[in-house]
Amino acid sequence: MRFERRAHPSRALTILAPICAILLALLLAGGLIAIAGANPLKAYRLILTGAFGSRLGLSETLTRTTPLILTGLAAAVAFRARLWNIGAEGQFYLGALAVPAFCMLPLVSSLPGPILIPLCLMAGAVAGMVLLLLPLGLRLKFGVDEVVTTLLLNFVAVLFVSLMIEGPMKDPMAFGWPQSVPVPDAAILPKLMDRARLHAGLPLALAVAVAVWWVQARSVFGMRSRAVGLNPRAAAFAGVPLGRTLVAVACLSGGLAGLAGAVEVMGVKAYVTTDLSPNYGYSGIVIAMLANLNPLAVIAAALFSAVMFVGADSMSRALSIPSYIADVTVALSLLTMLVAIFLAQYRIRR
Amino acid sequence: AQSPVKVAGIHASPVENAWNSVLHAALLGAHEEGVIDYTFSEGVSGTDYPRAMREYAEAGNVLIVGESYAVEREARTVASDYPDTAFLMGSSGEAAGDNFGVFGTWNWEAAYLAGMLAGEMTETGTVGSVGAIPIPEVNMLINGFADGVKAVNPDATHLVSFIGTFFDPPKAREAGLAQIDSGADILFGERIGTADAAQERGIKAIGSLINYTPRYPDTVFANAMWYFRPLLDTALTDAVGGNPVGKTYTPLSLMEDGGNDIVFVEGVAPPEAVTRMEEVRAAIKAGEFEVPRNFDEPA
Amino acid sequence: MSVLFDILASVGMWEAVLRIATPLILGTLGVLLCERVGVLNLGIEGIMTFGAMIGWLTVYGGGDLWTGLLVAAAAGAMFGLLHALLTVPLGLSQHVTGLGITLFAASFSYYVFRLAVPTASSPPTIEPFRPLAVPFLSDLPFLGPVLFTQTAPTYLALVLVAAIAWGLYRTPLGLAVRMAGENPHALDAQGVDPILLRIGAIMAGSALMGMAGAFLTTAAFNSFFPTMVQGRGWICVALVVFASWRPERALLGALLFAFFDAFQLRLQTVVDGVPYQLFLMLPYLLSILALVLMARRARVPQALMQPYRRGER
Amino acid sequence: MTRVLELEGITKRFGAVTANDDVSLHLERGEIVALLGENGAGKTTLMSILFGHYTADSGTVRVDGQELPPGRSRAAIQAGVGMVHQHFALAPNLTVLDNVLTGTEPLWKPRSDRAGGREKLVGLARRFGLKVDPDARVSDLSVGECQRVEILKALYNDARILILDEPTAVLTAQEAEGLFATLRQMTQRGLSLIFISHKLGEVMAAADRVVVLRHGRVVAERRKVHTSKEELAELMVGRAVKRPTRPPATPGELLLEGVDLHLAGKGGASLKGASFHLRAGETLGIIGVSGNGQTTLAGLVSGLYPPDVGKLLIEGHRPPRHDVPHAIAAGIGRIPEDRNAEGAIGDMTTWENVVLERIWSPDYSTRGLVRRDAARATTEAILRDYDVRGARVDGRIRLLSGGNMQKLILGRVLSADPRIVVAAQPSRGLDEGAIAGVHERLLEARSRGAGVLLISEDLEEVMALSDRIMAIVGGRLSPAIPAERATQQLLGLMMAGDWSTLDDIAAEGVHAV
Ligand SMILES: Nc1ncnc2c1ncn2[C@@H]1O[C@H](COP(=O)(O)OP(=O)(O)OP(=O)(O)O)[C@@H](O)[C@H]1O
Ligand SMILES: Nc1ncnc2c1ncn2[C@@H]1O[C@H](COP(=O)(O)OP(=O)(O)OP(=O)(O)O)[C@@H](O)[C@H]1O
Ligand SMILES: [Mg+2]
Ligand SMILES: [Mg+2]
Repeated sequence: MRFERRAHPSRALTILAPICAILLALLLAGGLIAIAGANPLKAYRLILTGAFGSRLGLSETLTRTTPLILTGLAAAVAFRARLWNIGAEGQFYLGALAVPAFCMLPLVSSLPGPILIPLCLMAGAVAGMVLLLLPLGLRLKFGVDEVVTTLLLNFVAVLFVSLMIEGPMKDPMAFGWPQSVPVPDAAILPKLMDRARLHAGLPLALAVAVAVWWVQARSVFGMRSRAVGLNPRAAAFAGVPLGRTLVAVACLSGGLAGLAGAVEVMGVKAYVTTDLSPNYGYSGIVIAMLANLNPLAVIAAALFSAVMFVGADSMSRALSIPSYIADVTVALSLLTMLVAIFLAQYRIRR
Repeated sequence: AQSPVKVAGIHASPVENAWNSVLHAALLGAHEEGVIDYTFSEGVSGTDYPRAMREYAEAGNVLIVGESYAVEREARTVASDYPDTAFLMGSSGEAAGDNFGVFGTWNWEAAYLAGMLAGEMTETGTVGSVGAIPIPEVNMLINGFADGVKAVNPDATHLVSFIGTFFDPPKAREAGLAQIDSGADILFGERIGTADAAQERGIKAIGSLINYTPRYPDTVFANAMWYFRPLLDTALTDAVGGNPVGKTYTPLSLMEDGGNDIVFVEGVAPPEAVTRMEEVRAAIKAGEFEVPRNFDEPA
Repeated sequence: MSVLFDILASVGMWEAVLRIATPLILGTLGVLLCERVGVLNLGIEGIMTFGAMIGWLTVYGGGDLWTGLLVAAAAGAMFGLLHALLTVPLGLSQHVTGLGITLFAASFSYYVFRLAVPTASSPPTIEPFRPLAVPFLSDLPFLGPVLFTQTAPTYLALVLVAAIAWGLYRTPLGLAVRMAGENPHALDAQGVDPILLRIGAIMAGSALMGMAGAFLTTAAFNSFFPTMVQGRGWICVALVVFASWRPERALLGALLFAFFDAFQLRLQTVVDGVPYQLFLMLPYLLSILALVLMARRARVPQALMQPYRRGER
Repeated sequence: MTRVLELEGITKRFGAVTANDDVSLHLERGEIVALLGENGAGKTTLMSILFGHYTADSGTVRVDGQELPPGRSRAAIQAGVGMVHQHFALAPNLTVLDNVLTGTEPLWKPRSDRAGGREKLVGLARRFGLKVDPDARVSDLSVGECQRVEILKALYNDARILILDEPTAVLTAQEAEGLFATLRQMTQRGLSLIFISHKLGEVMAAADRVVVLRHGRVVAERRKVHTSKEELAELMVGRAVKRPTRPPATPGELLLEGVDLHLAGKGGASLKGASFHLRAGETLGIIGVSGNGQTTLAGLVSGLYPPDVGKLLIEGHRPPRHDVPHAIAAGIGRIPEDRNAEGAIGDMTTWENVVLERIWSPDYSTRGLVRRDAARATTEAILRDYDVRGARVDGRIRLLSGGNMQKLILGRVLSADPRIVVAAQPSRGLDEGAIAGVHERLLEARSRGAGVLLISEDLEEVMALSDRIMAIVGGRLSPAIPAERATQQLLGLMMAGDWSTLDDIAAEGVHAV
């Protein structure tokens, strides 16, 4: 048996395959739910209503989609250029930490919101960039594989956050609990609904996704970064400056991951703790791949992942089954989805 | 009898974590007695915590028990959005509104008593404490232990390690072993895992929050127990009775009110040490002695 | 200074090094086997979690310790098979599949654990592996207690290092494994199916990862709880690079890392005023430094992360 | 004679392409059969089926009368079939011995017999005159040595039938000659050979019998003694092909001058003081045994890396920076040595491949944005003017055949009207028809007044196209000789580094101009 790439993947398959994947994932998860003694059919209904069925569910789903779009984009732009940035998690944290840190500077916190908010977002993006430029520098200078360094730096970043929020950035009003000083109210992103967490980060993330898509598809930089990823030797022959292009890619990727952290802290939590991210950075990688590295598809993939998680999480509470089922369902659907996307592109031959 | 009250628990850690297990056990106990109808979520990260609160509130729970340490601000926002639901949260902050009550984990008195035993028992003159993260409640506990030791043995050395996380028993164990290597012969295990090190090296250990003696029969000879049931019952009565829950329930953690106490194995500590400790214990219960409260990070 | 010396001269410190190193040795060997046939396996973190859970659960349910280890290895191999099927015949992105498996295996472990042990208010325990003194050798001064009073799986890990080194460099199978990671086309041209070989090696490597996890719950500790693997799997991925994909250096790397870890725990007890996070960062930063120093000499398997599809160009 | 091998009715389809269409072929003991055909004719596919690498849709393979199970390389090897692949199947990080031993012993043996293996390998190497160091790492070997390792691999498996897929594509003339001498010797020891080649000269020199494939079918079979180069070329392409001839040169002003260039090798050999000059309207051919610095020289002139010492003057000036965009802007057109690895990005579209190296120019981008319409228009013109088949403007070029890929690259380079053309191995691996096309284009550029720097290991090509010829040896360039004086022997001496007679010839050349 072997697989042969389809010259022209059919449209029907491209749509049908992911649907089959979701169904299969739900079927598998249903089995696990049944083992826990609950009714899978009821569980399916609860997943749907949990994610969409109420104002709360909908707003929570979209709130969770927001950072996932940005980390998904971070991975997508890096992977396009074959820059294996597994460090979005750490970049997310540094980006988040940069916001209160920036606001601690003298005079900054007295700025009005319309000025302060963009500055804070930028601070987050820059922090993320810096954390990715370091491993990139090691790769360019010493040839150190960035898969490993970015992975390890995630731990360093979280420990650094921990160091800061127990040290110089510790919130004196937080009763000694390790958390950063809060972001000033002026820098908090406006809420989109009252009595819910949904915030202006969502439209921002959507706009960023469109912008990234446009840059990737239309700009010289986008073309060069793709060339570097697909065939670095040929790119060099065509005069694409490898180092500079990768640096730019790293700035964009790290910047997006950092931005995700900044948006999360400015939109949802207002201060930084070491459990700010439930693996947003790692999930971003899978989301990027589900989206086939297409920035617009990242939106859909992020939404999908959020729906699965919020729905399954709420279902687990409603049915009193272990809440870990939410992560199981998301992971299952990611795996089946990967296979489905593959099968839509290949045909099986004997 | 009346039908059970709907109560939800939201645990940031898995319910194995000692602190959560105290809440969880109390809640399960009440559930089995038919007092409450208990559902829970565990391992809920900071990001998901407010959603869990909202969902349980919308599901009609009368009382929601949990911990708002990592989400103080958001938890209070949620409570204000759901005024008809009562919240009882482990918190280092103040109560808020009519429906957001808080409690602290104050078993430092029991730790002080355990420290008195340890101070008299140590042969090397060195004891150790393994803690999670230096937050006030943990500091207070470890300081309480250290003060107890110093009270009977002013020359004793007290080693402190923090493992940087709330739940990593093997790490706590390694930290304990490191302290033993540095001369400690009694360990105070603010974190689970510490006693494993003591057991392995054949020295004694002291537990915190729950009774570790059955688990380490020859190792853990004393425990600084903390009891949640008094807190739960009081808050439940308030919530059902329509009284505002928005107050501080911490005093119910005091030894005076049966919220914490020492549990120890007879015949391990020298009798005179036990006698001296029992005197202090009685004094605390009678309100005649106050164990110093020190929230600063132990040096 | 003398404080540092005391730490370095203490038997307990070095004994801890070997103990902390054991899961890293097993995990690193596991990653090494996978990468030697050309496949990155970021599933390790999840596979270790599952191994830790299922190994423990087996013993808790009445199995003996070795059965627990074996079940963990078998479970690891099954996840390895999943990873292999997705990355080898299908040739899906290895990073993503690996991360997907980590997400899945970890959450699945917690779910199964919670179903199996529903109402644990203090973590239920098992009777773990006890240190096993090797006759005579354990009486040696210093070395005796450090090297020869470890638990049985630690000895097993050390034996495996030698066995895998032998296997890789001295047997036809090992040569084929190396070739699969260097140039699968060449292997195919010599009549050995690289697909099967890759699948097999990934399963074997993942079995080791499962055992690495089980060590945590059956030897290093005596109960299971969520998030207990704590990034040890990722460390293994780094150690393989540090080790230049060689088993004997993997041992060295694991020991070095464990040394930092054991050392920083002890240093914390004697050095005041330095935030503990700095100590905790130390092993990661030193790993990165080591990677920088080793990078030029490291010989990456040429086909690492390159899917092999017969007859595709 | 006995038939050792018979292929019968082999058909193989890849999607819509029929790579082999009812092909039958046989081989006698001790015979050398040359398999000939255009790029994409189906030669490699046929041999892969014989070797069990692909499974045929229909047809059978018989070795010594025994049918081979389809799709099992192992079985083919055991039956005594050995294959040397078009693209080497070697692991650069492993030693020669490792590469040879892989897969030769039962996998589950607890210990491999390396000593025995080494002995056998050394014995074979001696017997067949294929000298290699068993402990050398393959990455340290030259292409010629890799080729030998590949053959030894097959011999080590006791191959009695050896298949060589374009074995000389990357060898120099001398190396190729040596190889064929070895192959001859092998047939005397009872081996039977099939080799694939595009070089008619060597086919005529080495083969006993020639089989020609076109579009997947056998179109002809000739005994060597009954045919000629011209006939074979025509059979292959289906029409008469003739390589173009070079009209006399009219050299103009000085375009390119390298002065004492030194450059530490970038993955290849170093330059150690190379000097040359190139005038408008002439072709300067540079010959040499691979590994003497031609790749480095081509890279330097192409703008990939600046010299460590010395200077490169373009029309008498040094460009402000030595990089690719400045080289292109200064009028240098570059045909890369390896078209798939350097010349094209298979998963990008045709138009992207065409404009990538000029994307900085205002023709193709404004304010950082790509001018897609302009790029597409240029591409369309190239596809039309250069007769690139099988490519769509918006399609990926992954599936383009070698000849068409080269046409695309030529189009990309020449349509910009470069003053200087650097052509590195421009016809490597191409079939007769495609080569003629490439040569025509290069001559056209020259007559238009461009200077062509031709770096090639193919002597025939260099002699046919160049006005002057230099040899590169150990990073230095010999004095140039006029093409009229070039003979195989003289060029051989030059490449061997014997330049004693050249100065006189060069001096004559000056008088002649
Ligand atoms: N793996 C493959 N998948 C799809 N098509 C293929 C594959 N391999 C070969 N082909 C097709 O088979 C045909 C014959 O290819 P093959 O490689 O056998 O040609 P060839 O005669 O060896 O050419 P060359 O002289 O350039 O090496 C080509 O047209 C090509 O389209
Ligand atoms: N995988 C494939 N699927 C479909 N068609 C293919 C595939 N690979 C090649 N082709 C087609 O095969 C034909 C010849 O391709 P092939 O690679 O054999 O050329 P080539 O001249 O041998 O290249 P090279 O010079 O690199 O050896 C072209 O028409 C090309 O489009
Ligand atoms: Mg071919
Ligand atoms: Mg070819």
